[in-house]
Order: sequence, then structure tokens, then C-alpha cells
Amino acid sequence: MAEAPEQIPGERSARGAGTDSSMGRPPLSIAESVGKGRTLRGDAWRRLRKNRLAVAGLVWVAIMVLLAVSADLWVPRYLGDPVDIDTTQAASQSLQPPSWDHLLGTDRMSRDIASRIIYGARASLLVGAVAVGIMLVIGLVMGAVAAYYGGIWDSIIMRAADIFLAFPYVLFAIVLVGVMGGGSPTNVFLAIGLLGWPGIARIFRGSVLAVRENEYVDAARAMGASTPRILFRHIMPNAIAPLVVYATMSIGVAILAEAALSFLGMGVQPPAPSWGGMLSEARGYLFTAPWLMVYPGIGILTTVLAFVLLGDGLRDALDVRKKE
Amino acid sequence: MAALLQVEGLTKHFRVGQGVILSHMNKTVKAVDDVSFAVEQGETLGLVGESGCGKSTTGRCINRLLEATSGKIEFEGVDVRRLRGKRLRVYRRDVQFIFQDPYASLNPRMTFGEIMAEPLVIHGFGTRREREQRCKEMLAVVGLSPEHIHRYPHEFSGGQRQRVGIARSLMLRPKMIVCDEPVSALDVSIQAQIINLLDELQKEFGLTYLFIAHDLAVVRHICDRVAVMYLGKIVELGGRQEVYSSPHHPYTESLLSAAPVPDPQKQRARSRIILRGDVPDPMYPPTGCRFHTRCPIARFPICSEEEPPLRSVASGHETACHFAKAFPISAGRMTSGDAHQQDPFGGFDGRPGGNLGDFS
Amino acid sequence: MPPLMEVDDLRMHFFTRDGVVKAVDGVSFALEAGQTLGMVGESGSGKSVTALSLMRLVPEPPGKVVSGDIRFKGESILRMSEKEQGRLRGDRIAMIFQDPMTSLNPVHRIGRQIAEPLRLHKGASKKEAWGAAVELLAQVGIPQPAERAWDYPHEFSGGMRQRAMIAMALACDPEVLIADEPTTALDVTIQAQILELMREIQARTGSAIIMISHDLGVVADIADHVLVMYAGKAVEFGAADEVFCRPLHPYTWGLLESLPRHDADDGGRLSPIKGQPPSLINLPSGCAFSPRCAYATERCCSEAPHLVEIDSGHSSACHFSADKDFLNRSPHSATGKL
Amino acid sequence: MLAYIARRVVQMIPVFIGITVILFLIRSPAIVPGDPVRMIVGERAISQALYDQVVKENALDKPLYYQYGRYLTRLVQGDLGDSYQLKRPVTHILFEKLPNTLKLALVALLIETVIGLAAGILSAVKKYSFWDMLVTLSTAILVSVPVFWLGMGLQVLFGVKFKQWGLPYLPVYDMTSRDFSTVVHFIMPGFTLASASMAYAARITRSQLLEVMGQDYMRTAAAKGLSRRDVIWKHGMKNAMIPVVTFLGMDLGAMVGGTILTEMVFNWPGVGLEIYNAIQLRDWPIVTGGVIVIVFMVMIINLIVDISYAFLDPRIRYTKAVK
Amino acid sequence: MVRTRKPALYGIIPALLLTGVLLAMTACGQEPTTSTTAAGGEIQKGGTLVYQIGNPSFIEPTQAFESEGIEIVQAVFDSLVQFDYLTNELAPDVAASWEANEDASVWTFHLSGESTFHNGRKVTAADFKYAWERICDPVNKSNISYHLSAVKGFDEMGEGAATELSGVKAIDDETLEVTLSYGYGDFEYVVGHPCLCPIPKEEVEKDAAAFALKPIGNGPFMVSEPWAASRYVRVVKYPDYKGTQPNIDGVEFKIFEDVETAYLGFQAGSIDSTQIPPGNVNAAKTAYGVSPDGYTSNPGAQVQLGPELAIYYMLLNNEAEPFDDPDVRRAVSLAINRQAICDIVHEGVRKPADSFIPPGVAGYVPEAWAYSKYDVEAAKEHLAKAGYPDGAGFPIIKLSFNSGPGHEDIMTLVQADLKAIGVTAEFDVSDAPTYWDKVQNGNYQIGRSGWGADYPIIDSFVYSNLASTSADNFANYNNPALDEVITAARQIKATDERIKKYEEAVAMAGEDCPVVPITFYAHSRVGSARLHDFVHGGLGMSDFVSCWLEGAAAQ
Repeated sequence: MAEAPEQIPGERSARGAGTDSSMGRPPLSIAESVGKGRTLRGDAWRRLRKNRLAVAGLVWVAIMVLLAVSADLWVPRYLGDPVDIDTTQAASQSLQPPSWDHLLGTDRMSRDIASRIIYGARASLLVGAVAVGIMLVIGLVMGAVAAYYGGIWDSIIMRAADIFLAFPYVLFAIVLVGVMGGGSPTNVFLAIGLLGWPGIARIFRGSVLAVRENEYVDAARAMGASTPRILFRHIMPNAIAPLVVYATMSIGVAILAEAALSFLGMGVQPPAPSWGGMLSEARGYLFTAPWLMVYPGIGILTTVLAFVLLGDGLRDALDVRKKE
Repeated sequence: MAALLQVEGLTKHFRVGQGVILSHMNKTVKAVDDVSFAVEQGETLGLVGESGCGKSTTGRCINRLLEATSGKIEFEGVDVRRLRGKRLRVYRRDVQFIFQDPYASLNPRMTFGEIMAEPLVIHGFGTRREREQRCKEMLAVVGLSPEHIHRYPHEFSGGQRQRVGIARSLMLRPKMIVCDEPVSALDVSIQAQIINLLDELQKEFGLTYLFIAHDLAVVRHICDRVAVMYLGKIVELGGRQEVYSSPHHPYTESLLSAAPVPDPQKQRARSRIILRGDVPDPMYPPTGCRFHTRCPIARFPICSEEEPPLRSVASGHETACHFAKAFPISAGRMTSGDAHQQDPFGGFDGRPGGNLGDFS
Repeated sequence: MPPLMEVDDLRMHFFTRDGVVKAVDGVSFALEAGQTLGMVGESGSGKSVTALSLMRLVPEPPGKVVSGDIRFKGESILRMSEKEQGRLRGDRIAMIFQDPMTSLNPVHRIGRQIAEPLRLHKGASKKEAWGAAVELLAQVGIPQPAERAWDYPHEFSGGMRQRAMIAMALACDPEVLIADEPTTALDVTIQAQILELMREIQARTGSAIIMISHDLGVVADIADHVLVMYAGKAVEFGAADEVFCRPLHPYTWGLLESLPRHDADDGGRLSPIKGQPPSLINLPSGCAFSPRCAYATERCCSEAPHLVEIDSGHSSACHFSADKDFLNRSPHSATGKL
Repeated sequence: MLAYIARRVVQMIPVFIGITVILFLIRSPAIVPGDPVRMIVGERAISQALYDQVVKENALDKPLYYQYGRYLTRLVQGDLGDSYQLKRPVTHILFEKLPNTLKLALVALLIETVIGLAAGILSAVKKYSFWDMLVTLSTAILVSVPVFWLGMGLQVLFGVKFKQWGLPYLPVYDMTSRDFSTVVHFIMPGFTLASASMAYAARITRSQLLEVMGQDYMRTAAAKGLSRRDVIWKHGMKNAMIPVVTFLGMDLGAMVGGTILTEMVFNWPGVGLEIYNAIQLRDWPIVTGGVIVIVFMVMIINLIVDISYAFLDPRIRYTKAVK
Repeated sequence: MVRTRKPALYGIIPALLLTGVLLAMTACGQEPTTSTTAAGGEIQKGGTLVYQIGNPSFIEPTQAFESEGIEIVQAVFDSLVQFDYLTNELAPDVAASWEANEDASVWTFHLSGESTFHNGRKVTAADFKYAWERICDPVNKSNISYHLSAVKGFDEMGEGAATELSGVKAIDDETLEVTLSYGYGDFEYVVGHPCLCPIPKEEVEKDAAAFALKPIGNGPFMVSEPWAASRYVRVVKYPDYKGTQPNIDGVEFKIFEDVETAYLGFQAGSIDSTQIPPGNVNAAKTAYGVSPDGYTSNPGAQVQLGPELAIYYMLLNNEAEPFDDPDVRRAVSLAINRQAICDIVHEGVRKPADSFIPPGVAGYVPEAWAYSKYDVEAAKEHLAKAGYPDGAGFPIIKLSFNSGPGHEDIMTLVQADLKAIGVTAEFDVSDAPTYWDKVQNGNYQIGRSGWGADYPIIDSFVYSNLASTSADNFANYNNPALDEVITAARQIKATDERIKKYEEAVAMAGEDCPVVPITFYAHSRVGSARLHDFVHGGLGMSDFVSCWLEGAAAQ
């Protein structure tokens, strides 16, 4: 609705813009008035860049995402198909140790492990992202409603969160996937997402409540700002920082959870490659073909570690107390 | 002519949660209890008192940041407490707020320009360019460079931020501004700059201020009339001159006496009243006169039994003390030496003369 | 005989990632037994860091004393071993902090916290120390001290906490009591009680007090000597009456002129110091106050003044403090206050 | 204090009811596909008469709310029903396994506390030193490593390889033997189960201690003349430990529920493994019963933690009791 | 007969544990090896053998239905007859002799009268009647009652209409007469199942719960302490046992949830006999030496890779398109590279199936099913014949199976093979109960199954899987002509004749290719270096009586 803007009130006297005010106060000189305004986000980014571990995490995440996204373009051609097998050749190509032909070796089904790890990264990152997306959507809505409306809504939502938090995470994820009938990635997303929302809701609620105490929120209300404006312009942007950290860490946790479920045979189903599934297959080859166990494990470890380090770095970078 | 702002019997209760699931066990704190005053067009009314006396709550109730429990607030004859929707927004355009903490009152993720333009955006004034123009002008008015429009609050000192806070409150050309301790977070030299700025802006724009502060000197400097609050009540209300030079309420007098002056010679010569004990817990205010537990002259049962009403003691000068007239000011006055003899360390048990006084 | 406490051109710098913060950059004063020294200045002027330096409580790193000396009864504190410093702290020199809310350990009983210095320095038994703590609580005016000693800090009001802090500082009868903004967090009526208490204690024990405050009124009330600080430097030092009534430094003038008064009408307009305090990382060359000084000359911008004794016992760090004409231009002389 | 405990207990009730509702629904035919009668009797062919009898015995013909009421009533009486597969009361089956899980969790808690706290204190006291870096990095790795991978790796290395190399080794295989309760059997599973928690404990200890070290009262303590060591131990530790102890307590609950993977890798006969096997067999009474038992224990542990928290922190202990 | 599919096993490493649960006789081809000591030396007495088993659900005969439980029952109880571990030949046990009437519908067993329970009481015919009725009593919800489904009165009892099996009569203490509902020449084998043993009524009535944890039997070993759930079952030799006394003092059945962990324990030296987890067979062969007969473990020849009497096969839903067309079924069967499956998944231990009947079962004819070979070209031809040249127009089909790495690997290869003839198959994986639900309800296109006989008779394979009246005919194969042949065969009393008739039936079915045989099972076990003459038979049962432990007595 494009309403014609009203005239700015009280435009009584034409005051020279930019010139000295009628009160004859010259603008104050500010020592650091050189250069453009430094945004908080810019500051955070600068602090993040100084944290070597966090940068390493970021780079690793980026590499993994890149590999996962671009996999279809080159992996099957150069490394071998992660799923398809030529059964007449398979026996002779089975369980090859790492070599120039197969950088990380082959599995029992003669498939290239490097290829499967890259496709496994795709599954892991997808599960991580979607599951965290689901928990963010539910958690944000629940948290915002609880914090902003308070009262009975707050009680109901927080009790519900308590109920979900009372369930041990791994156990309940396994039970939930078991009930829903394992084998579908959707169920894995849903289970992890459904179990993760209380954490998000709690943090966001706490964060909103804390931000709401700031006087600039009062200031906006005193100006007559509407509730959505206050929520989206003032509260959300300032309350989101801890969530960014939590969500980053949660991706790591979700990847671990997916790996555990796949390891137990309830996650991503073979022949689709997944890291947990590969480890499950590797169990019998701890001595005869240790590379089966080593590389997918390293894949999980490094990727989750990357998210953890990134989360750590973000926490430090976004911590307002650490400014100055 | 009616006053610009008329407050009558304003009361604000806070519930302090203790209940398990239901809130029926909650306690009530009477933060503001039956407060009445008026603010005339163009004047500055000071609201002064110690922490927890309800002065800020009063300011927030007037601006509808808090909903009053009862009482009447009229602005230009309109009942403010009934305003809803658009009319509330119009009211808020007319009555602006300046906050105490220049760090917390500016959204750290918005530039000065965005912060200042926000009132215009909310009320739908001007085009983007016009708004920017206006922000630049207003930055100049409060003594900052117009180039700062793209800068963020964290790059600036408290004083500079407070200028932006003031500029923001002026964007809509309000009729009245509620200033909630606008200078108490600032250093002396900066405080003086801001006080002068407020002074000048009032003249320039014909503003009316409700000025809330705990610093007696600042209030005396900037206000035309002063209301002294204690435990949610106004205990004395009058012109600046009258209240400061001839206070009628023992609390006002104690307060003035307790605040030292930056002049050693004068300070040595001043008489001192050292009040006993602490301010009682507002959840359990004393009966009768709320000040009687600490009052240097409360010697009569009436003090603990009957609540003194705000009575006129001179033209435009009211006070809420049973003995405001019976005791000349000097009679209630004690030197510090006297205080020691009577009660060496200020009587911390808080039960003077066996009067009750349930505080802890 | 050397003075009780002597600070000689103390410079305490902080070495941070963003640069060197010259928090204290040339502070000198001397303190005799029974004296009260008031230290005033705006936030960031280095008064608290000075006080902490006296106690050797500045975390090092990032802090570092780059030059100067602190002497207690002629003995350099800086050159003492950590153990010796520890013996001094809390015993001979004690300190009270600004925020009584956070300065008391929330999980220990008040009595224990007060008794602790006695146990540490005087080798008192638990029982003796507790008894002494109750005694001390009584001395600082806590009613029913025997019972209240069992309380935790959160059960005390703000004023009572500050009294407890004072009791703690007094436990070992210190010769120097450093009070860092002891009343800033308190209401004015409570402030009056605390100041009264400190005066009382000094009269009784004869210890020296260093009172740090941004409130000129508080300093005027309690101090007999005043040190004015600006940007880490001492700019004026002298007897309280001298500094308040015949200030020598333009910054002191500015401070006094900025201050509204509640005891008299001030003519409607204040004369603030213009501008902002400088960044301690990037101090202006010459006199640190020169950018804000209405009387600054070119010399002020290039040459840093030193604290020089102008009258007996009254020193100032301004190139022109000895200049009578210059002093006549002060607002104090104009309003006839001089 | 009593009121505080009472309030906490009362607050548990709706949560517990919510949990039972979820678990009831999980095992009810409304959610789970399949004929519940078939699950109960197994796959053999049965007559209609027997079928009807099973329906009646299990109130499957009654509405859902009635079934829930029946379920809850029995639950409160300690009856979790009979296992479909093993045809024995679920409580018997679970209580055979529960001690093993608890023992493992307690050992893990011990490992977590000792190593986690020591590492956390070390890295806080020697902030930004090599040790701090080491602790920071190794805790990050520990929270990132999949427990089952860690468990397998430990077994291969310390169990088999060490033995092959003639080094002192740890038993990995005979958890089920008679001497199963000896300490050495607990080391690797305990460490595996504690791995992530240990890292979190170290991190929390570090951040709490650092936070506490920045507090004003620490400066007060130093001003009294206490040495840095005494300041940290006498004044810092108790304050820093309050949240740490809370975490440890909560974590014990989490570990009781998180033993599945560890139990699986180490073939540890605990509740987690039992639940996992039951999921495979769709033996819902064991699954939901096991979850209920674990959740109930977690809640009890959390309650104890809350109460002990109040004992540790005087601010909580008295605030409500003043008037 | 037990469809090899039940419990816990399927979760983790199903294919391996599948090897169990078979009992019966076999057959031809197995030259009984002389079981003297291979590594030389005298038979030594004493010692406790540590034996890996999965976690059993039950260890008492009324309920035991998985291999791990049955193995314990086998050690603790003796049935009417027994099978030789190596030859699978039928031999007397509690029954000294037996005979049947003309159409094999009434059987009379004469007990030797020597067998006693571990509580000292003599075993009588009534104890068998009691035990069998206990199995059939619906109150007990036993999973193994189907063994007795041929007995007269079985249905009445199952429905709750009768409280006893009318067909079972204890004529006197030493004579048991069994009347069947129909002629069943193989019944003498059925009663060799370990779980159809006698049960001492007085012990059960004293404390049924205690009996479940510490069953009291009549076999060579007695349970020495109550079953420690998830940990172990310990048995010691029964001193008053009248049959051959074991050389060892006892067996500790150590319970492992998974074979990997057990194998770690074996490698570390604390287990005497365990399965070999997948992927370790070749290494184990090198390290421990291969048993020449595949069944007997002796030092230096410890790896037992003998075939078992079981088959792994694909189910095709014969009732639904497109598998209602025999040519499509033939194409699928011809397309599968069975050798690759054996080599890759089973490390060459198992053999490609060339018939529906595994070798070792009397009646096995090599290459009886012509389509059970790998011939891509022929497969394509049949596909084209069915109207799908090169798979054109062939719908995308669902390949259903229960989760578990073993099946996944096999199905991955099957999927690849089908792709090679132009058939696209998508995985449809579910947990075991859900999967079997689907299969039972005909709600699938291609599935998988495994079948092992409880007693090594050809009927167990033919009737159950191929007869239209069988509840286990999940392929929904319906061939009335075949049904007639099977019915006729069952009533033939003479063994050789009977088998001939069954061979005829197998050949008939082979032409229709209703299911697709994939592999014949073989076990992969390994014994410790101190273990001598330890036999793990083709029926999945271990002989604890004739083995002995070197140096055990000295310990």
C-alpha cells in the first residue's frame, strides 16, 4: 500500500541543512570519523577472521559443501559411481586398499570409497541442514510466541519443551525413527528436527526476553512502533546471535545423530552412501580393511569438528561483551 | 488554561511472581501509589527521589510504556489511558521519551540515520530522501556532524549517543518529552553539555519536559517545579525556589542535606541530617507516613498510623507531612553531631521509638 | 621520615591487541597518616587503575608498570616479592570497592568474609576471627551483628553491604584505606551514612584514606587533599580548599563550571568543557587537555606540561598555572569566587 | 526450602504426564502400523476366539482415552506390561539390565568429572597457554567424534592391538563374563560414554572459572592479601562449580539415556541395548517401558540436581523463604 | 521348519546369524570323517568350553525358537531321536525303536527307559505328552507349535477347544503312540527336533519362572546356574547321563549381541568357538587353517566353512504383474550373478544355488532348476519374450527387504544385475516385522527370504514354500498339479520312494521358476587352538560331547 508520505511535522522554519545550527554549535570533531561506518556484522566478521580455528572450520565446511554440491559433475566420472556396480568385475575390485586408482580404496562391493564419502557428505550435510532448518522453524516460532505473548502460552510451550527435553536425545531419536519405520531420510529429518526445537525455542525465548529488556525496544514502543516492527526490526536481529551459534553447532550434532542412526541401520538406507552406514559396513573389516573404517570416521569427525570450531568462533565473534 | 498534562491518582502495581503454577500466590508491589500532578505547557517539572521511589514508573505510565493500574492521565484534556490504535500513535507522536542509558536505548544494529528516521517511518512521514535530509538537519541541531548518519552507535561515546537519543525524540516535533534520567550515566563535563542542549532545545521548540532524575543539583538547574517522591508517593511538590530553599517535608530536607556540595568550606558549614536505615521494601511499605521509619521528626503515633495527605503549605507548594506546618523547618533539623549523639550509627534496626516498620 | 605512602610518576600501561592504553601516565602524590586524599576525574581518567596499582591488583599482563614507583613507608611496593605484597594487602593497605553488590562473594557468609583477613594476616583461629568479625560488624553499625554475620551478601541491603565491605577492610587496622567510588552505587541518603561512617572511622583509627570519586561533592565533603586526574595524568594536586577555591588548572575550572548546584541558583546556564575525553590509545600530543581547553596555545599542543608546584603544596600541570594574568581569566575569578 | 522442593515436584507432574502420553501414542495402533494383536501373539496362526481374547485382555476394543487411562493406572502401579517377544513382565527384563547401565553411567560420570574438571581448571588458570589451546582443541574433537567410532577404535587399539604387541591391554570382549564387574572392564566403555560429556564439562568449567575470575569479589579477595592460588580455590571454585555441578547432574541423566551406542559397540548388557533390540523386533512394551524408566530416572536425577543446586547456592536457598 | 527370519539377529548382522536354526538329517555325500585327534595326542578330559551365542529369547524347550536357544536346549535335553552331527543320519536317542502304520499316520515310539532327568527321575512317555501339549497350549503362545501341526488334535487345542492333544497317547511309561491327521512319512525326523524333548512336569509346576531360567532336562549337560540375562548360560556335564559322557566339564554359552565383538574376544583368546564376522573369513583362513570337512575344528584346521541345509532366495509375487508371467520370472532368475554374490558378500564361503533344494538334503539334484544360472543373454531373451525387449516398458519395480548389511549387499548386487537387463529396481527397506507383514499380505513385488529346515527333509522345502495350501508360500505360487504330487509324496512311507516323488515335484516347480534361488548357506565359524574334534554340523548344531580341550584339565 503506497500511501502518500505525509509532510514531516513542524517544518516551520527552513533550517539550513548541514550548516551550523542556529545555536551556533559546531559539529563535534570525532577522532575516528574517518572511513565508512563499521557495522556490527562487519566487526564480527573481522573478529571471526582473526580466529584461525574458526576460519579453518569455515574453510572445511565450504570445501565439504562444494564437494557435495558439485559431486554429480565429476565424481562418477573420475572416481567411480558411488552406487552402481558391474557384478562381473566386482569380485576382483572388492576391498582394494588405497591406491592411485582408488585414492581411499574400495569397499566390499567394489565401489570407490572416496566417491562414496563425497556422496556421503551430501547426505550428511543435507540431513544437517534440513533437520536444523526444521528445528529452527519450529523453535523460532515457539520461542517467539512464548517470549512475546508470555503468560499461558509461555507456560504451555515451555512445558512442552520440558517434555521433549526430558527424553534423552539419542535414545528418543532412535525410538522415533524406529516407530516411524527407519529407512526414510524424511523420518530422520523429522526425528532430529522434532527433538531439536526445544533447545532453539528456549534459547530464542531467553534471548528475546533479554533483548526485550533493552531500552531501544521501549524507545521503539514509545515512538508508536507496531508489534511486528518491534519484533522484526528490533528484537529479532539482536536476539538471533546466540541462535546462529546454536544452529551452527546443531548442524554438527545433527550430522552425528544421522551417522548414529545410519550406523544402527535406521538412517539413510543403502545402497545410498552415508558415513554412518559406511562405518556400519566397516565393522567387520576392522583388521582386514581398516581403511573402510578410517575414512568415513574422519569424514564425520572433521565435518562435525568444522561446525563446532565455526560455532565456537561465531560465539566469540558475536559476543557483544568482547567488543572493545 | 488547563495543564498540558494532568495526572490524578496514578497508581501502578507490579505483581511479583511466586506461585507454582497459578499466580494467586503473587505479591503486589505498589511502585506508584496515588500520585497526582500537572505539567503546564512549556514548563519543566522535575520528578526527584531515590532509587525505587517510583519516579521512572510514573514516567513510563504517562507514556503508556507501562499500563497504569488506576488513576487518570490526561494530555490536552484527552484520557491517555483509553487511547488505542491510531489515536495512541498520535499521542505518542506528541509525547516522546529520552532514556537514561545511551548504550541500551539505541539499537546497535541500526545506523544513526536509521535510528533517527524510525519515528518518521513509523508514522509514515516523508519520502526516504526527505527523511534523510531531516536526520542530517537534526544531527546538526544536537551538535553532531551530518555525516554521522551512516555510522553505528558503538563507534561513539555516551554523550554523543545521548545526543542521538535526543535528536530521535525531536524528529516528530513533540509537544512534551519525558526525560528519564537523561544525564545520570554521563560524566560531569558531558552532562553539562547535554543539560545545556536540553535547555536550548526547550527554548527553540517550545518543549515541555517531565524531567526525572535523582540528582538534586541537575533538577534544580533545569526544572521550574519539582516533585519529590518517596516510596511511590509524592511527598513534596512546588516551585524550584520554594522546595530547595524552604523544604517543608523532612525527607526533602534530609535529601538536600545529604547531597554534598563541591565546595569544602561551604560543605563544612552545612548542617547534616543523617537518615537512619535503608528505604523499606516497597513490597511491605510502612503504615501511616511511609517515611516515619526514618524520619528525624516522627515522634507522634499519628505518623505511623495515618497517611498524611498532600496539603498546600504555600501558594503552589504542597507537602505530605502531618507536621509540615506545626514544626518550623529548623525544628526538624539536626546537625550531624546531634545525630551521632542520639543514634551513633543511624539506628539500623529500623524500629525507631518502637514504631513498627516491617522492613528488611 | 618518608611519607606513609608515596607515588612517584607512576605509569601503568595496558598492552592490548588494539594498541597501548596509557591508563595511568604520570601520577605523583604523597600521603601522610591521618590524611584523606580525594582523587577526582571523569571516567577513564585513570583514578581506579591508580588505586588498583597501589594494591598491585592490576592484572599483568595486559597491564604493566612502565615507570615510576610506589612506596609504602619508604619501601617500594613494586620491588617486593609477591608474597610480601600479599602480606601488605588487606593488612596494612586495604581497599573498598565501588559495587558492594558484586564485590562480596555470594556463596560465603558475611562473617566468614570479614574474618578472612584476620585468619590470613593475624593468624587468628576460626573462632577468634568470627568473634572479631561480629565486633567489626557492630562497629560499622550493623544491628544484631552476631546474627547478621551468618547472613549471605544477598540478604543485606546495598548500604549494609558497603558497611560490610568497610568492616572487611578495617579488619586488620590498615594504615591506608583506599576507597574506590564507595558511594557511587548508593542513594544519596545512604551515601551520607557511609561518608559519615568513614569520617568516624578515620577519627578513631587515624588511618589515611584515599577516596576516589567522580563526584566533586563527595570529595569536597571528605577529603583534605585533592588530586585531579585527566586522561591518565594528574593535572592538579593540593589541599582541598585550595583546589576547590583557587583551582589552577583549566580542566579543574571546567569541571567546577560544568557542575550544577543544588544549594544555590546558578544563573541558568552551565559552562561545559567542550568535546569528548580523548582515547587513551591515541592521546593528543602535548597537553592531553589541549584539544578541549579554551585557552590552549600552540605550545600546549606540542609540549606536555609537568605537574609543578605553584603554591606551597599546590601543584598543577599547566604551562600557564604560574601566570597570574592567566589565572585571572578563570571563570572563578570572573565571578569573584577566587 | 521445602516449598521449593514441593514446587519442583509439582512441576514434574505435567511433564511426566506429557511424556506418558507421547509414549502411549507411540505404541498405540493409532500411530504404529500393524495389528497389535499380531504383535502380541507373534506370527503363528490363531483362532478367532483367541484373537478376541487377546483383544479383550488388552482392551484394544476400548477407546483410546480408556486405553491410556488403563496404561497410566498400571504404570503408576509399576506395571509396564509384558514383552511381546519374551512374554515376561517388562519391569523384570528392564531391572535385570538397569544396574549395568547405571554402573556404566556412574563410571562415565566419574571419568567425566575427574578429567573434565581438571582439564577445564587447567585451561582456565593457564588461559591462552599451550595447555589451554590443547584443551580447547581436544574438547572440540571429543564432541565431534562419533561415539561408536571412538568405541571401535579404542577396542581395536587397546583391546586387540595392544595385546598383539605384548603391551598391557584392556579387556573388550568379555563384558558378559563373571568378572564383568571388575574395574578394567569399565575403562573403555566408560571413557567412550563420557567422551563428549567430558569435553563439555571441561568447556563449562573453563568458561565458568574465567567468568568467575573476572568477578569483583575475586578482586576483593585478592585485596585481602590472598595469593592467586587461594583466591581461585577459596573464592572462585565454589562459585564456578555451581553451574558445573548442575551440568554434571543433568549430564548423568543424559548419559543414562545415551548409552545405546556405547552399549552396542561394547556389547554391554544394559537398558539401551535392550531397547534397541526391542525396536528391531517392534516389541513396543519394552521400548516404551524402557524409555519411561530412563526418562523417570532422568527426571529424578534432575530433581536431585535442582535441590542440591539450591543447597550450593545460598541465593536460591533463601530468596523464597524470606517472608 | 523355521523361516529364517525372526528376531534380534536381523538388526545388526542378520545374514550371519541366519545360519542357525536347522536340524535334520542329510545325507549323501558326507563321508563320516574319523574324529580322532588331528593335532595328535590323547583325548584330555575336563575344562569349560566358551561358546559364543547371540542373545537368546528363551532357553527352555517350550519357547526356544532361535538357534541360540535351541543350541542350549540341544545340550540340555534329549529328544526321541537324534541326528548325527556330521552325517545327519537318524539315530535312536530316548526312543530305542519306533514304527509307523501303512500310510504313516500312526507312529509308535518305544523308550529305552534309561534316560533320566537331572533331578534323577526317569523319563516316561507321559513326559513327552506333557511337553508337547505345553507347546500347543495357546496360553503359552509358543512360537514352535507348528512342529506338531500334523498331530491329531492340534487344531482343537490351538483354538482352545481341547485341553490335550488327542493324537498323543502314553500307552505306558515306555510307549508313546502318536496319531497324525494325515499320512506323513517324515514324522520320525520331526520328533528329532531338540525342542520336542520331554519336560519334567513336577519341576515346571514347582516354579515355572525358575524353570525358564534354569531348565531341568535329560541331556548330557545340566544348567548349573540360572541364566544371567545378556551375559551367559552355564552348563556342566550331568554325571548320571547314560549316553556318551562328554569329555569337557561344561560349556559357558557367552552371550554376544554381535559377532564382531565376539570375534575380538576370540582373537584375544577368551572364546573357544565363535562365528566369523563378514570380511574376516579370508584372514581367518590364513591365520587359523581351514577344517578339511568344513565341520570339524582341530588345532591348525580351525575354520569351519561347511555348507548348511538352507537356501537364500528371492521371492517374486506370482500373483501380481509383472511377475505373474513365468518368462519375467525366468528372466530375473537368469540375470542374477550368483557367483559374484558368493564371492563378494560371502567371501566364497557360500555356493551359488542351482536348485531350490540345498545339497545335503536327500533329494538334492544338481542344476535341478535350469534357470538358476547366470546368463544375461538368455535373460534378455525371456524378457523380450514377455514383451519387454531390453526392458522397454517394464515398470520400475520395488525391491523389498528387511534392513541389515547382509541383505543390503546382496540386494545391491541384485539391483545391479537387474539393471544390466534393463530392469530398474528401487529399494524398499523396512525393519523385519514390517517387511514380513508386507510379504505375508502379498504387498510386494520382489522380496527376499531364507529357508532352513528344522529337520533335513525335502518336504520342509517343497511343501512349505511351493504348495498353494501352505501359509508360508509367500510367493503366492499356485500350481494344482504340483500340489497333487506333494500330497502323494507325503504319504509314502518308504524313504527312497518318497524322495523320488519329491524330486519330481521340484523339477515341476523349477520350470515355473516361482522363486529365485540365490545361494546355499554355509556357516563360517572358528574354533580355538586348544579345541579338538569340535563339530558344528550342517544343521547348525554343535556337538559338545565328543570335543575336548587341550591343557584344560591342567588349568
